[in-house]
Amino acid sequence: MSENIKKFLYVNRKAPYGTIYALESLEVVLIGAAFDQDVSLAFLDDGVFQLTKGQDTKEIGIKNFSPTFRALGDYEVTKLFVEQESLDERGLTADDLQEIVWEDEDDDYAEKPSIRIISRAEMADVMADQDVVLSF
Amino acid sequence: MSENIKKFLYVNRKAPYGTIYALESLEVVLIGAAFDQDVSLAFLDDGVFQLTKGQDTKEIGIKNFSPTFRALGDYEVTKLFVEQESLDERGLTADDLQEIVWEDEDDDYAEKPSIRIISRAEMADVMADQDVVLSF
Amino acid sequence: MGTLHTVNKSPFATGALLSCIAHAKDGDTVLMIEDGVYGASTGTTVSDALAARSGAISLCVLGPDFAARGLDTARMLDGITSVDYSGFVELAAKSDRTQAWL
Amino acid sequence: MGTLHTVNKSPFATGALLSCIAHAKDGDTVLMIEDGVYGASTGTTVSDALAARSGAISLCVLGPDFAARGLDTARMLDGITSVDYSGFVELAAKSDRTQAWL
Amino acid sequence: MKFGIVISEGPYTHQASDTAYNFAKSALEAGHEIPRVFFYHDGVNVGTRLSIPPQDERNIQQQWTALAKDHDVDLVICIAAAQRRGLLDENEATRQGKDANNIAEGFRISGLGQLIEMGIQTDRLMTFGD
Amino acid sequence: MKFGIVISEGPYTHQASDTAYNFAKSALEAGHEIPRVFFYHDGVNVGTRLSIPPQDERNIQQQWTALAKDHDVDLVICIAAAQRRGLLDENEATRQGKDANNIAEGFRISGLGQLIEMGIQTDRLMTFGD
Repeated sequence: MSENIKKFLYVNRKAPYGTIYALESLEVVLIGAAFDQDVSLAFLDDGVFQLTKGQDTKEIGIKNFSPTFRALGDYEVTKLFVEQESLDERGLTADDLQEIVWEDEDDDYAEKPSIRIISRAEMADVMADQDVVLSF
Repeated sequence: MSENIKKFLYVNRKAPYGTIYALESLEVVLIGAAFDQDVSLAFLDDGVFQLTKGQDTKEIGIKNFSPTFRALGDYEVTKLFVEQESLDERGLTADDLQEIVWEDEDDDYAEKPSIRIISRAEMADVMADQDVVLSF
Repeated sequence: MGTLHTVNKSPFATGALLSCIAHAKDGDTVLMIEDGVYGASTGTTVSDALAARSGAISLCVLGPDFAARGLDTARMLDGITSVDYSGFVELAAKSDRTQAWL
Repeated sequence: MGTLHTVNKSPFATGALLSCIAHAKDGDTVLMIEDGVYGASTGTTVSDALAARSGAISLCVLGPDFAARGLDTARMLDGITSVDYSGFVELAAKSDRTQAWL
Repeated sequence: MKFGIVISEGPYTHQASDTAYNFAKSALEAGHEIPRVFFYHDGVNVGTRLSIPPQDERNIQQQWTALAKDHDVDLVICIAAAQRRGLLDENEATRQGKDANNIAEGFRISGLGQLIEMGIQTDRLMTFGD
Repeated sequence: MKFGIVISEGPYTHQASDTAYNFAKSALEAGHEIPRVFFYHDGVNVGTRLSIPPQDERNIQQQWTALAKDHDVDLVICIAAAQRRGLLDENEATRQGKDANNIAEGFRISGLGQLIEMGIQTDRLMTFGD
């Protein structure tokens, strides 16, 4: 069985709303969750902007899809790697991001954070540890 | 009559072939020439790559449209402003660009160069001297 | 009233904003729209470059785009004016010309 | 054989090439394609950054794209290998995975 | 004041057509005129009637069709850009031997001269693109 | 070796579909297999049969249709992306009450699961986009 499980990495390097890539990336992640692969998401460069909290798109007339990230835990998508250097360059800290959690059923359904802030070097390691890399 | 003549500037900041903007910008210039306005073209940032000589697109399967720049003189489009700093940053010199000339009918049809290499500050002056700026 | 320049790209993704402020004349207005609004925050790799031109050129941000991206108004660079779509129209109307930095 | 990274944007327009070489591991291959080939020349604002990683990572350029853009082979950075589409296929086949820096 | 608007990117993929729409609406509310909107490059794809966005998203084509109807805006799709990208009206489809067309109500297909003319006849030209 | 290919940008506007085509042709000539090409984002627009490029330019849709026919490549257009952008087959058009469709021969519309499946079943995934 495990031979059929591949490591999938979704790489997000673009900001939301200005272009549709962030939204359509998330749509792939949601569909892909049904395939029981080993899924990770990477947020680096402008991709880190996808996770900011307090997004309010009412006045631009485009649907706010950022709440969907908080539902990823229900789809067993629990590894969201965010690059520290990308945050730094953009004047952001971890506190500027949404809180995203998942319930660990092996640990009495304890809520655990999905966002893991890692260094650029660690991001390179995550990328080098995949079978399939999908870029958006 | 001259009241109806506007200064049009076509701003080219993108490289050719990777995207279609350079080609479709040129198509506007050719059609626009029929309107007898005061036309200038600006090439800055990656737009300077549009004018390189020796483009050979055979293997990528896309039509080489760079010869069309040499026909602009026939359409009385004779002012092609190219930014020196943009060339420098890209390791280019004026020698890397096509020779583009126009015939000055007021000067016994003498061939004169259409490309005018100017500084960034001069480019800012050219931009500030227009009625209509079309960006590609 | 000079030129109204619009920039719709993140300054961390493309060079459009930096090229724009390098070409804008004193007295011009630069309006950051869409992903361009990411340029309006303090503490980023481009905020010094922007601050250096602030005053000489009038820096504005499209508020609806800023809000959409969850950015913190408290951390907007000093001297940047936030406008809504009506304000965008007014800026365009009172300028001599507009130039989009695509 | 590591990862084959592809970069299709001009390094003077977007940060993709610099981000790619900052994330590529030693032994990986970076192939510049489409407008990415502009990164392969000497004497530019990015050539030092590329030269610094050359050797540790294998730098390649898609020859058909380089020729299309009228670039001068004589001024290609030292250590860059030019491949055609067949060579591109071979690079992908012998790598462990591919990653596109869009 | 008369504003001319150029839209250079397709709907949903880029925010350009949304920003242009919000700008146009505000300009008209403020009493300005928008005689024409010119769709170029991938912007021509705004004018397809075959688009079916998710029900909880805006329908960009319908927004423009309604705005044009209410305020008599001339929505012009560039013919050369449209042909490359497969955006046709009935005449073009017939002329080119295609068995279908996809242009939406309120849009028309015409030449690039309409863009230059718009630049000449309006007071300000706004470009929304990528 | 099996290659899966993702095309994320539309024809003519971006070089992505051209580079993907040249890659695919070379891979097939070298004896590799390309079981599927998945068209996502604006890439879905490659699959319209209404495109009319200038006569001295390549016809990108026809290139793919021919390649698929000669080498049995499955050309899959993402349904969600296609609906937003107005790319429909006959079934979708009927189901959605649209009076026309524009899909080209050799392409089919299906779900995003086909992309994941391609990632699982091929040895290398190539993405061509913007």
